[in-house]
Amino acid sequence: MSSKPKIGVYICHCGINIAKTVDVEELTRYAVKLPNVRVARDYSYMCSDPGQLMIREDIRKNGLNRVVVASCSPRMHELTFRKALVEAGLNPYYLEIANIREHCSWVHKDKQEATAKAKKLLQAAVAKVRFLEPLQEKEVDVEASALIIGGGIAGIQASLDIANAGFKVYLVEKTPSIGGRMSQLDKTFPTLDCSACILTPKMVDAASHPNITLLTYSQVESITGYVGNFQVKVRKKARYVDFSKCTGCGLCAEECRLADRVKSEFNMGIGNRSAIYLPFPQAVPAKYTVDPHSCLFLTRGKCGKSPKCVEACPAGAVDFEQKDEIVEFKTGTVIVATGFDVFDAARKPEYGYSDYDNVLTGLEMERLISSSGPTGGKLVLGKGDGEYVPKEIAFIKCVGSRDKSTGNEYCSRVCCMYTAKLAHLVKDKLPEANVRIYYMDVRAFGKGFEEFYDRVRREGVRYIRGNPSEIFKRNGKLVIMVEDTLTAKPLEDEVDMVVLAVGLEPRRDAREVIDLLRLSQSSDRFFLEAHPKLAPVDTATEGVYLAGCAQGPKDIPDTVAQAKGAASSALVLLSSGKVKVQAQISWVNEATCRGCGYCVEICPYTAIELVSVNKMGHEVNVARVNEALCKGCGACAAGCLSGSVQQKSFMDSQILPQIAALGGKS
Amino acid sequence: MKLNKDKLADFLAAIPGKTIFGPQLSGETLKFTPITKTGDLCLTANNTTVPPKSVVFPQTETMLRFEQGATDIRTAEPAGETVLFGIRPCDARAMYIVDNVFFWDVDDPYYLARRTNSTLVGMACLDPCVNCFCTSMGGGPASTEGLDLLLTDLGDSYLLEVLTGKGEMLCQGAGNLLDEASVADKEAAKLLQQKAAGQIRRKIDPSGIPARLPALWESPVWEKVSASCLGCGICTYLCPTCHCFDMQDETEGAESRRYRTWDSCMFPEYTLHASGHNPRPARRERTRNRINHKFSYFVDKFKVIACVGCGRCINLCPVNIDILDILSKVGEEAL
Amino acid sequence: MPDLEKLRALAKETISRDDIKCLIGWRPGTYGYRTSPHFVRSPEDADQLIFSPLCSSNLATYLTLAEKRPVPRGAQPDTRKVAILVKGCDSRAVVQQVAEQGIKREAVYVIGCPCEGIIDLRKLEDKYPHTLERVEARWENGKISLDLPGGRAVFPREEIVAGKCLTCRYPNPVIADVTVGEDVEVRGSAGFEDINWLEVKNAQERWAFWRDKVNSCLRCYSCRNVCPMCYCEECILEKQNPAWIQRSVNISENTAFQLARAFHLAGRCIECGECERVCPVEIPLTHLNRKLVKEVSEQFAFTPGVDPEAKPLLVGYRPNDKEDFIL
Amino acid sequence: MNTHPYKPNIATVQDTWFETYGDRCIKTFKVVFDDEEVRDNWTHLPGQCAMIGVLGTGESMISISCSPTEGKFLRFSVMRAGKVTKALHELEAGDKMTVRGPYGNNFPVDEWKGKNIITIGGGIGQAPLRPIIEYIRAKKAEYGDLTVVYGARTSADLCFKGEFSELAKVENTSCRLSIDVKEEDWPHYVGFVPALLMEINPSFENTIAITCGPPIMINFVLQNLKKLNFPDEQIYTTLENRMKCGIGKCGRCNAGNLYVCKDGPVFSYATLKNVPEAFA
Amino acid sequence: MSEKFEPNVVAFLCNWCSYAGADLAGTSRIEYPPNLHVIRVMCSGRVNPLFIVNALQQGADGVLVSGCHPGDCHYMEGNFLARRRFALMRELLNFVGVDESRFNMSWVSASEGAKWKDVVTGVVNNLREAGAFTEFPRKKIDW
Ligand SMILES: Cc1cc2nc3c(=O)[nH]c(=O)nc-3n(C[C@H](O)[C@H](O)[C@H](O)COP(=O)(O)OP(=O)(O)OC[C@H]3O[C@@H](n4cnc5c(N)ncnc54)[C@H](O)[C@@H]3O)c2cc1C
Ligand SMILES: Cc1cc2nc3c(=O)[nH]c(=O)nc-3n(C[C@H](O)[C@H](O)[C@H](O)COP(=O)(O)OP(=O)(O)OC[C@H]3O[C@@H](n4cnc5c(N)ncnc54)[C@H](O)[C@@H]3O)c2cc1C
Ligand code: SF4
Ligand code: SF4
Ligand code: SF4
Ligand code: SF4
Ligand code: SF4
Ligand code: SF4
Repeated sequence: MSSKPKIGVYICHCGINIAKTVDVEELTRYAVKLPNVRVARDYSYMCSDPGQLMIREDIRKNGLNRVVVASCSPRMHELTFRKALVEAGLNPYYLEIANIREHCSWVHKDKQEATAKAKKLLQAAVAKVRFLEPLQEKEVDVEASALIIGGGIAGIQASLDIANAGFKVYLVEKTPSIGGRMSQLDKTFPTLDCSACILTPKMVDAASHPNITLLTYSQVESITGYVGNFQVKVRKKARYVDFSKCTGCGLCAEECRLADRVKSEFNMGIGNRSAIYLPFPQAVPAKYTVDPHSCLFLTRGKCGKSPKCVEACPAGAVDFEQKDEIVEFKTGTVIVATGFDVFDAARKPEYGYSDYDNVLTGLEMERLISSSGPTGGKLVLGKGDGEYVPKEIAFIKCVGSRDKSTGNEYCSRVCCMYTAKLAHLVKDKLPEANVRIYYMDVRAFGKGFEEFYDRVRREGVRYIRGNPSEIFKRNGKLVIMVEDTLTAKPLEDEVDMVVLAVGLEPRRDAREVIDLLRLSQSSDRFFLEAHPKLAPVDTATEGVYLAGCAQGPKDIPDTVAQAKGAASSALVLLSSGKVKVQAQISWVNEATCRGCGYCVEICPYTAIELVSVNKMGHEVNVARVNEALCKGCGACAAGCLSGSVQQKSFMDSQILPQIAALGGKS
Repeated sequence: MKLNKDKLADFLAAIPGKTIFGPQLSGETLKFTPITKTGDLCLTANNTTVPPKSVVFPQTETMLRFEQGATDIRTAEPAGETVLFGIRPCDARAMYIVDNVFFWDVDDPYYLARRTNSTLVGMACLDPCVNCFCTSMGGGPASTEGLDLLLTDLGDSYLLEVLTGKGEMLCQGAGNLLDEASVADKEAAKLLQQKAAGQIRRKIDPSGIPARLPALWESPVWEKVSASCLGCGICTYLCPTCHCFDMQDETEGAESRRYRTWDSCMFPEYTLHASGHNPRPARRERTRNRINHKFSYFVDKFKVIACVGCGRCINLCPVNIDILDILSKVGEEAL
Repeated sequence: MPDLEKLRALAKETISRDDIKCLIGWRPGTYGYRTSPHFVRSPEDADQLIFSPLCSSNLATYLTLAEKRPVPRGAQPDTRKVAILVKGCDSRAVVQQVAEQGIKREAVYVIGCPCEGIIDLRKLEDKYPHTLERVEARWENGKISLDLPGGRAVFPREEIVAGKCLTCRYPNPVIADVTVGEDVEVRGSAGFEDINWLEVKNAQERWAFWRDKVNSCLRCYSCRNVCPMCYCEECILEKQNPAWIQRSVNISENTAFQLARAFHLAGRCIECGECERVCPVEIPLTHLNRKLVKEVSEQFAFTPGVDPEAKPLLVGYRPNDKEDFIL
Repeated sequence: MNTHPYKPNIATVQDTWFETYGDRCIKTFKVVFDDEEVRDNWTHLPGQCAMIGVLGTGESMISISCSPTEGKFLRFSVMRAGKVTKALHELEAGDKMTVRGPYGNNFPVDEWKGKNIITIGGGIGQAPLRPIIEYIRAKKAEYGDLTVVYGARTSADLCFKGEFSELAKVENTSCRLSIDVKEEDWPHYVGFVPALLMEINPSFENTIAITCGPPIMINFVLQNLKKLNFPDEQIYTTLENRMKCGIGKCGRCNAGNLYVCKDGPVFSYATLKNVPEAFA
Repeated sequence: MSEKFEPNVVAFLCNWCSYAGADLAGTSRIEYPPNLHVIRVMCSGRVNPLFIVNALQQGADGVLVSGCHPGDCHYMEGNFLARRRFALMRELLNFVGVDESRFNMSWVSASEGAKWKDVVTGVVNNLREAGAFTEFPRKKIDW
């Protein structure tokens, strides 16, 4: 039943954000004259309670049935105003927003020009709103479980929160153990708690939680479906160790022919491990894994007469017959917590990282200095006879951060503090060592950070403002070429050891996850949140959230906070048990559809299929949309030659008037 | 009277205040457009592709204008005075026939204005084209029905035959350019005209057709003759006697107009009901209507066949649907 | 050049089959050079069939043009096959229709007719106007001979065939259940000389070329109706609600109509040239199509109407499609 | 006064209401011409129609669904079907619409004086019948018995629902309603209109039958009227072909040699039976 | 012409990248010419190439379609589909003599507020050069 469009136009001043550059009164006078407009009002903050009330009252009193709000971006407040419509008993899809802030008042200076543009944008919105149709929001049930990708502190925390709320969690970790980068750290700034001491209990909690299914050494192969109803396929890589039998005794590793001959990833290559290994002592699950890339039996087909590990294992747990396993399950939401990689210091060859053994990265230093590390916490360099204790130690900050030449313009946020922390630890271990830190700026913005920085300086760590240009070896010493930018003096600093405070980068295999979930990347290549301020844990894909360094560099407290945020977002979905599916999806006018199937091919979500119908006695094919699968991109609508498939709220009949309004003179 | 061809430009120039349309190339098409240079005139070729009905009944014609939201409706300004120079007798006759519709009961004000404001200067058809059959339809290469003035090409001059007061007026204005025609000139013209009529090879006797058509309503002939029809608008748009139109509203900015535009009974949409029901669901019914309208319904109403034998629909139908072929099949069909 | 007797015999045999409801071919027209599509429904009808350089119609159009009359309650629709004669270009139309599900492959019985080029009637009429007597034509050793009222005339193929035939690379049907006659040599040029001259002009000159032509379009829709690929139940270009294109006939709507029609054939046009042939005001429509054929082939290495399994061009993409035009 | 045949008159919608609901709902408009002169000079008779429209959208031919005896206003009942009717449906009291007409012929009410009248309607087909019913009701003395037979698919699809109970109270008037399938609390006939007609079994003597409705219903009603021995001349119906101009120029409304806009819309079966296209 | 010609541009922006990018330009107060007016669609894949023709008819002097960078489409492949369609539409327009500057396409991501400004400025400047679209706008038609 079509009733006469009665449009209310609401023009927001946004304080002075809009009103300063757009003549809102003039715009209001203009709006009343537009066809079908019943009322037009302007107000300082349309999104505020009184603003919304104004709209609701008008709908009730003036019988409005269409609303145009001229305000900020629809990406900002579309939902707010839709809700206002609903509260006034109007279908929420009778709303159109004219973006006169982000697209107008904020980007233009001339008031006349901005007002003229605002008029056009408003006119187009009015032209479109007249043709909008009411849409029904359907609900689908939400599968009461969550998938968490990445078992770092972010993933662990999110898992625990969701599991504690009573929902099932699948925690998928790529490596043999959960723990992530945090497990590699020694102490943590600024409080200097031992990283393992605070992390391990959480890892154990996660592993033993009845609601958490831990899928370590696993990778998500595919995720299909939609919010509330994702179908997930996970590949559990073969560990060649029977989980149920392995007691974690480690005899196999001791016996392994490659014992201590394979570089340990966990120790950043500083220490070694066997081909069958536990990544680190506190690893969870505490089960051994055969590394298929180094294991003699797996790479060459034989290992002596028979694999030593098999012989050594008292439980008979080693099983070279094991195959990858595919686990499939349904889940309602997904949290991406895949963390970060550190900057590859070799990309700054001037620092000699690839050339000199005594140039280390911060993460390597964490391992070196850790009491559970390869040296048992002794700060020594060199091997065997060449072993020595460094005396002159320099840190260089911002390696691979705030650096256009590496493509990383951003600040990695943790390097300043972890450098200070490491410097402190050095001082702690080697009080007489001379420690200096080359820096561009020191950023100590967090709680307790500035105090910590102060303390480290008081401990005798020297901060020298300068960005070293080169490091080379001279007389067995490392020489740092640098200009002290405070005194403007060039320096040649001879040291025994250099630690590069490498920055944080997106995981190098981030593409896999992007393809799985169609995530976007921001310009720093970390995963893009739905809104930098207001939806920092959401993504553009409904039901998929971000936690931890996958979204951007951050320290542990921020990581944990965000993980809790992501968990709470997921919990909102899970505990409500229902989710609204897209209303602005496509539908097919079967009367004019010619059954060519173009739309079927076009749809990236396989949401359209051809079905046979009877048209006046003839069996013909027509397209039909699966409403739960359609995501409302509208690609089908643009590809259908006969205009038979249309995207609701973005129909040809709604866009053409918009074009007419914008094309014509206002 | 006689007009030397050299003086043609002067003759046209001597017509004051009227837009003179003549057959000229527009794109690749011959049609009646306002003359700017007499050199562009194409008076020797046969019928224009687009019939001169486009001057008195333009393909798209504004009827009313109004502002959006306002209720003040303005009717389109009346057309100015025109001369259609070099119109073929069949096309003039077609206008004469179509007048029946536009002046039936209520005058169509737009057509009326254009029609009364136009003077039709005919050009006798001395080299008829292969599909001309005007002589079968009551006309001929020099028929005068509808014309105000008839010209016959005598080689280096035109013989002028004044047929109406309007024609008279034209000649008066250009009096000094005209010579007196001799009897020999007139004889020569007669002969040329007769020769032309003799050259017309396509013929049919339509006399029985109007009477036969109603009984052939369900005849298989319609399926047969329409099987290859594409359902396009060529035969009707380019037919000088077809006069169907559609009316639409169009808005540009704040202004709107109501206009009419040629329509065709060969289009499905023409009769399609809003419910989806179509009383003429397929090309069989549409072709049947086209023939019936011209040869039966129109005759019922106005006592004249609405076809002048210009041959356009035969020449231009891309799939050789040939109205004479249809008519002869209608003639043959057992009742 | 197929033997007409064989062709007719084949047609008789075909139409006698239980699973064939109709055979579409060509017959001589009512006058001069014209030929007409011919719907063979009985063996006797087959006697009029011809295949000659005058058989311009692309009969594949009728596969999709066929109106589906309402089937009376209780009755069954006639789902038997339609047999159809196709030249090379016409066969591509069938392939493309099948590829985009306009028709089902099993619903047609394709009789292939290798073709050495079809006469452009406009060229012929310029040479011999006003011909009423029926004229026959045949291919002869790369030439075309005509029995004109004044005697026989022989033309080099290049002089008299349609433009589309000069660039035709598929003179032999690409799909056929049975073929009449021998395969012929491919002579069409693979280049785009026919449009290159226009492409090198500047924008103003190109618009000047099109303006008057497009302006004279009558919107009779013959070009669309004859096109075998235009088989929409309701053409978007005629829709009034919403109206993409107004019904008024003027340069704006006409240009939009032509652009839209051409665009709708991007990656679908099989170059049968029918649109241009039927246009009563002689708009060089194939230029538009050929431009797109060129782009489609150069940018996407795509040729429509050769592979019935191929996905239509514009339903897919390659990640490395050209994008040098994107800012 | 406006004598231009294409220039419509502006009229103001005074009142609107829905007769039926749903996708193809029917909305009734009561309108009055703005120009007093037009209002005073307007005359129409039952059966005639008018081109009503919305400026900027277009016009549609619509039956005038009131009798001139009802007052100086016009009524139209419009089913939402396409572009213009959708735009019309958006009109409310106070809005302007355009009206030109009246067009077409009318029921020969003068010839019918003294005769019994039976109207047989279906769905929106009741719209052209309503004026004749009202007309006869207003001039009851001049006519014989009036029988109104009206049916629709469901009770919700019946137009003018409120009016029949009043009508049934009028002397010499009877009213028979029907719906296709049974519904709770439906006191009237259940079944198809042609069958109801047979049940009523009217005598053809001195009786005019007028039928209007969907083509299929009309076909059966005609058959049944013939069974009841109604002579062709006593059967009337109206046609509703598509038209654009309303004045016999635009061409498309013809059914055979009849122009619905000028020769119709009211036809006697005696005329129509020779025009096969009328029943297409 | 004494007064400088100011083109009127209609732009179709996908919701997720380019519209967000334009929003970011706003949030970052990056100034650019006011001649361009945005129509928001969910995906550049929704933009029917005939919209371009229609916009030119309706009075636009130029058109811009902008979507996510290849591979970043929120709907996976909409921008790839759009790219193909517009590669062809652009050639077609060009072939009939519509100046190349009248149809533009860009990839602007949600984080490229600055690029958005560059795109708009570039398009508008080019159109200032090209002048008003006079080939087949409706408003040139004499009613
Ligand atoms: C040298 C250094 C010192 C630091 N010191 C401190 C400190 O003192 N205090 C502090 O607060 N912060 C410190 N940080 C920062 C801290 O490490 C991070 O904040 C924290 O580790 C982020 O945790 P996460 O869970 O987001 O990521 P991660 O720890 O990187 O965890 C991500 C997990 O996801 C897994 N994963 C990745 N991709 C996939 C996939 N596709 N499928 C399945 N699993 C996958 C990884 O294997 C990993 O286990 C330091 C960082 C560095 C580099
Ligand atoms: C000058 C200035 C510039 C800034 N610029 C930026 C910037 O560019 N980017 C950025 O991200 N941030 C910026 N900030 C910080 C930003 O304002 C805050 O981060 C943000 O407002 C915090 O939001 P909130 O919801 O935590 O707190 P608030 O906005 O303070 O509070 C949210 C709501 O909670 C209410 N509330 C507050 N305390 C309580 C309480 N105890 N009990 C009940 N209700 C309470 C408030 O009344 C308010 O309604 C800026 C702040 C200032 C002052
Ligand atoms: S693309 Fe359009 S016509 Fe083709 S099947 Fe899909 S909806 Fe139907
Ligand atoms: S011109 Fe020919 S094909 Fe076109 S509608 Fe007329 S008869 Fe049919
Ligand atoms: S009804 Fe058909 S044949 Fe008759 S005038 Fe109209 S278009 Fe021509
Ligand atoms: S056939 Fe020619 S005149 Fe007719 S619509 Fe096509 S281009 Fe226009
Ligand atoms: S566009 Fe023309 S050449 Fe191409 S397939 Fe259609 S009719 Fe044939
Ligand atoms: S032009 Fe386009 S919409 Fe029209 S019939 Fe052809 S393909 Fe279909």
